[in-house]
Amino acid sequence: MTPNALDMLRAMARIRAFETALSERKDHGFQLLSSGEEAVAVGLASALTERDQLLTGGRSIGPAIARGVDPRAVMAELLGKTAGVNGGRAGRGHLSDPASGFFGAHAVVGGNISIAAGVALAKQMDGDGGIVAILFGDGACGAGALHETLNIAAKWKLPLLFVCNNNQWSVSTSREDALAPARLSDLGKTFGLPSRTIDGLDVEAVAAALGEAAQSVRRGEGPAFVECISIRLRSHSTTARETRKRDELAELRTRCPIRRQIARLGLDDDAVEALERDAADFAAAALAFAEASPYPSAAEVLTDVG
Amino acid sequence: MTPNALDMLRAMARIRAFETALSERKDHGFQLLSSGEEAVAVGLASALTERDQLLTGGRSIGPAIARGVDPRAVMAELLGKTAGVNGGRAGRGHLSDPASGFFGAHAVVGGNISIAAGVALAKQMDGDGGIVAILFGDGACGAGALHETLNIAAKWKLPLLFVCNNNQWSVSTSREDALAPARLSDLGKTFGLPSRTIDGLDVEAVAAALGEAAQSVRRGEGPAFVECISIRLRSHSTTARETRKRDELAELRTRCPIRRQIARLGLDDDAVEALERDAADFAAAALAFAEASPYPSAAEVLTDVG
Amino acid sequence: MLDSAVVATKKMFFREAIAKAVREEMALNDRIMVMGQDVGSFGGSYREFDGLFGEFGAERVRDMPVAENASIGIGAGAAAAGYRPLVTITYMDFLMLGFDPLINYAAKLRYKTAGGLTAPLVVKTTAGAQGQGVAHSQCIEAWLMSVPGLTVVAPSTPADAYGLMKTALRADGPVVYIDHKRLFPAPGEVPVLESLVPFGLAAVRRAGTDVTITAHSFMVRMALEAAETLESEGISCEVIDLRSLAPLDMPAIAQSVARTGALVTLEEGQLTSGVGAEVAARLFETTGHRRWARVGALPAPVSSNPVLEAACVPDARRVAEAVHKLLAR
Amino acid sequence: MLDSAVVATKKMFFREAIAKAVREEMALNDRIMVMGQDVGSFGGSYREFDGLFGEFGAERVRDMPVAENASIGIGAGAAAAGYRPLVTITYMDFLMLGFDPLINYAAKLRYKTAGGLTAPLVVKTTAGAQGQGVAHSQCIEAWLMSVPGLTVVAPSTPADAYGLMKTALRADGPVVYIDHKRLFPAPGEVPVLESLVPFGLAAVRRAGTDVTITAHSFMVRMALEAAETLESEGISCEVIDLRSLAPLDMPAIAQSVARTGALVTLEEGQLTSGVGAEVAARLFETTGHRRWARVGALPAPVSSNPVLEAACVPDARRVAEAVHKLLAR
Ligand SMILES: Cc1ncc(C[n+]2csc(CCOP(=O)(O)OP(=O)(O)O)c2C)c(N)n1
Ligand SMILES: Cc1ncc(C[n+]2csc(CCOP(=O)(O)OP(=O)(O)O)c2C)c(N)n1
Ligand SMILES: [Mg+2]
Ligand SMILES: [Mg+2]
Repeated sequence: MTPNALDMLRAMARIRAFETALSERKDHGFQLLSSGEEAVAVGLASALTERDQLLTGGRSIGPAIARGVDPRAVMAELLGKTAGVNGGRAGRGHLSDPASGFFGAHAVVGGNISIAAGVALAKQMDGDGGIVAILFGDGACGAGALHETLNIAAKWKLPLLFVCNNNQWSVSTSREDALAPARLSDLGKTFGLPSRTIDGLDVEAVAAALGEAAQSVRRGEGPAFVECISIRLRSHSTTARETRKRDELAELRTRCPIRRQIARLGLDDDAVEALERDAADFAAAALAFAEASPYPSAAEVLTDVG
Repeated sequence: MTPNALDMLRAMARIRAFETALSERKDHGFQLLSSGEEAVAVGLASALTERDQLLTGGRSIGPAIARGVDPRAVMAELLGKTAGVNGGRAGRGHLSDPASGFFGAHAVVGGNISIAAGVALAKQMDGDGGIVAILFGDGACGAGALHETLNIAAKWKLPLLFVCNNNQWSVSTSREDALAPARLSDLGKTFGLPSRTIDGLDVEAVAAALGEAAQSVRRGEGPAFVECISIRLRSHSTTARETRKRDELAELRTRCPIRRQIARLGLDDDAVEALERDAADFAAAALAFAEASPYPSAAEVLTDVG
Repeated sequence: MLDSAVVATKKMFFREAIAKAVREEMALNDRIMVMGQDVGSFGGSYREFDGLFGEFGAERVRDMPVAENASIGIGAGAAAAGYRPLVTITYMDFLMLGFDPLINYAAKLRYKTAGGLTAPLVVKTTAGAQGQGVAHSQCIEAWLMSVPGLTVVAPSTPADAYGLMKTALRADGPVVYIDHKRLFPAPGEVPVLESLVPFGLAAVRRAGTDVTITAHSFMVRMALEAAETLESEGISCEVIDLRSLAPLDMPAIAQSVARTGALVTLEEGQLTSGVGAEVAARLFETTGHRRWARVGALPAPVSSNPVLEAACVPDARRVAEAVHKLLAR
Repeated sequence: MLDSAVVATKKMFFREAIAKAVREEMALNDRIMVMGQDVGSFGGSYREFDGLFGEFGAERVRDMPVAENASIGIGAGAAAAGYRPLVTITYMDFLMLGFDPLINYAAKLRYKTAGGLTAPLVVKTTAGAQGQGVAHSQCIEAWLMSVPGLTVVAPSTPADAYGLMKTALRADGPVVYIDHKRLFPAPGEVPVLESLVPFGLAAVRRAGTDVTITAHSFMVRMALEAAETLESEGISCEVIDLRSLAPLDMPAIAQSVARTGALVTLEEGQLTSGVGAEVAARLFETTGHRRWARVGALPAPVSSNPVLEAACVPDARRVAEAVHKLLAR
């Protein structure tokens, strides 16, 4: 058992419970949840230090929490409350907390990749040893922004870790139907980046591979690219139609990264119960905090525009 | 001597003479010439049939002429005259003549690549056996449009031949400074395309390689990618500052594809003189035709808008 | 005009009206194809292409990767080469990613080829705010209106969604067809038999005598709501649904304002250099000045926050207020 | 205001004024960097960065590949993370390729983070027609004006090119700085000592009593030329150089029109939902209606053809005609 294997499991369980609690409320419109993808978020977070920054696409709740953003402030943000990490105005797909090393989500698919490269450029010029990680989906790999950014990041040797969370779907479109490369990590290889494709359901493997990649980036060897193959256990969003068959989903659930880590660690029923209780408490505390916070006032609409 | 080796030489010489004649006039503002790149245009044209279409970036005079567009109408177009292939309104960087298999130039760098894929989609649906070639520069390889189009073209197995004329410069920026991939043809390889990098100064090699690539595209095997490494003997445009040193340019001139083909074919002085006379006549006829044509009238400004 | 003709109709949702138009046109013209994200077996984000994939197959109804630039470029190229692609861009905000092929290529193609080539491309996209946040809520149709060579339409009823889509799929040059997130759940009567809504024709949605309100897309409903309220206060509003933004039906607006003597322009997007500014400018150029007020979003991004979103975009109350103020002048 | 202050000046070209501003600011603030195509040893397409590469090195003056989207995105990210990038986009037409990071990210950043993050990014680009054809000649500044969170400036003199660039490089949020192909060869007096031109302040370029002409960028010269001609006919024009399009200096315009009683708005871009429509709309909202005419491009793409280009974009003759017509009303 690696030192933080249990911590990583706990972190995954907390994300799952948090998102489940959130999904049971309807007052947020809809949310992009990450069941099945927790190992990527948690493994990635374990590879980052205080000096680093993480940016993500719209599916950002798990990564933000894994990175250490106050879960209460995340919940409040997602429910549009003033105690939210951005006062309730960023909401789904846009939350950010640079002080916690979470530079932000951005819900335009592919849109945060070049932004992350800019943050990495700042890090490089600061010379403080920090790196930047950008987490994006398989869907984003079709976007030209990735290509443009890979090229410049490679030429400038930016301290940027490209992490593709390949959950194999962009809404209803499969990775196979959408993307021609044999492996998505080939996209990094073309530009000379150290590039790997790994099992994104194995949190320890993710932590190890991303830890290694982050090290090479941190050593100043330029960007690296890691594709984590994961699964999406729920539909694209809490209001989107599920397009996969029941039996396909049932099969997917057998590969749940949390169940897998529980099995690997050989937790007994008591330990699992404790894990679930901790996670439920975590979610409940966040929800209670968020509920206690008010909505912003309409008068705020013109503040902080430009 | 391959059957059309002399024809290809003549075609290259004609392009050179045409562009030289054009460059000596100042009433066109400026032009993007292709000295040093004639072998790519002529070799590519030799790989295309009547049913095919060619699209290019802004450096389009040589390719248009090689493709068989009436040189007189090209000259008139470049001088803004009504006898131009587009009535004098497309001008530099935008000329087109689909009836001659030249679907058109488009001066936005990278901007014609997806358009070409659309034309290729039309060809595929027509099922008439025609293919489309898109000629773009090394500079265009930095643009996201290339990535997006490569991916879709690969997935849809479009009859599209990607031809990168890598003249090693984008204005003042060298290919090395701008682009990270070891070979630009690696960009095609990532998407599973048959991809090669060839000597773009050897017209016979270009014709052979592009002929082969065009065949595989024509057989329905999907797109192919060929990078032709060429040289640009003049500055970026007729009004752009030259940034390279005299001796560098002198060295480049020794690699001129026309001189090379003359040497390979062992032409004697008389044959060279005949070649040059033919080329000069070709250019002079085009210029005379263009000069005889009037400018459009200002009243035309609102015609054919939408 | 459609509204005054007597035609058999059937109640359907906006999305069904779109699908009906596309289905009919695809059956008539085998050069029409649909291309975009999740338009295939999924049937479109709002089910607006439901069933087409099954009926017409994967050749003519194509899922595309997230690649807005190339999607529009490929559509434009196929259009120039003789097909009639309908390219969908999920939200109008992402249309910016495809502006280069749309505006720098497709909209200029006929001009630069002196009529030799055209790009009969339809780009369908969805505008407006419905809790989706700063980068998924914008209304930038005023920008598109200003592009020579582009046609821009934005229906507010299922019947117009149907009739304008059919016209778009027969048009000569690029058309941007804008629907709205909040219109998809709206039912309405749609002609059963084939019927087209021509470009450049506005529709009077409500006759009135005191003030003319122009609007398009979802805001037509806000105008009608406001008109309802105002009627109870004795103010009679004429509501004009622009439907087509480029070309604009200036005669219809002029006729109405000639009668009412007052104009409120309403749009969900930004007022600055917006649709309303243009409607008023063109009107006054021919008729001389009339009383005018414009209503649009406040000058701020549209947050997904329900309070801030509601504060930012116009609603019936703000329209009614504007009418009150204008008539009090 | 700059024009009324007594300051030592030196004659220089527009491009030199830009370089001077950037040089001074880079020396003062080591977080400023220049990024764009051919800005390094080449010194910029119009030599507007001449010498900076030598002085500040490849770290702070960076050549970029042809990748407008990522160039603006990287600039925006670096800005959000504490730097002050000046990103150049050769022609405004290509700015569309970078609209997503500029408009969907940078312009919204302060709002969506409730003030937590800002993007002090300057995007410099070149507008206007000079024989470059349909995809290299557009003026789309009106679109940018309408984006909440964006500042937009467009100088017409070397002194303002200098003063506005300095202000831009000290601003809090994203600024689009627009120069013009035809202005680069223009010399003008530029303050020798450091001096800033604030945003939101127009400049009266010529005092007059009969009509106010507003313009920006190269069109200010057309306005001044027209004013010259008209003076010989006894018509006195006041010419206002807007300089800053967002924010607009409405008080300056209002004061002028209050005196002259007539307004001609002039722009090189399309009239539809343009700068002039907005200037007039805002003015009349506060002052009530005044006589107004607008002059801009004809509704067509701008061909590189010399005859068609000249026919499409406004010149002094068309401005003078518009003034005549307006005053004859
Ligand atoms: C530029 C752009 N196009 C389309 C969308 C709509 N959209 C939102 S999420 C999504 C799926 C993206 O797939 P992927 O990148 O794999 O992320 P995942 O949803 O699987 O986490 C799409 C297409 C968007 N937000 N931005
Ligand atoms: C999108 C875009 N960005 C910038 C330019 C300006 N520009 C015109 S030609 C050119 C060089 C492109 O280099 P390359 O693709 O190698 O073609 P070459 O000029 O070498 O033929 C550039 C940057 C443009 N036309 N379009
Ligand atoms: Mg995915
Ligand atoms: Mg080149």
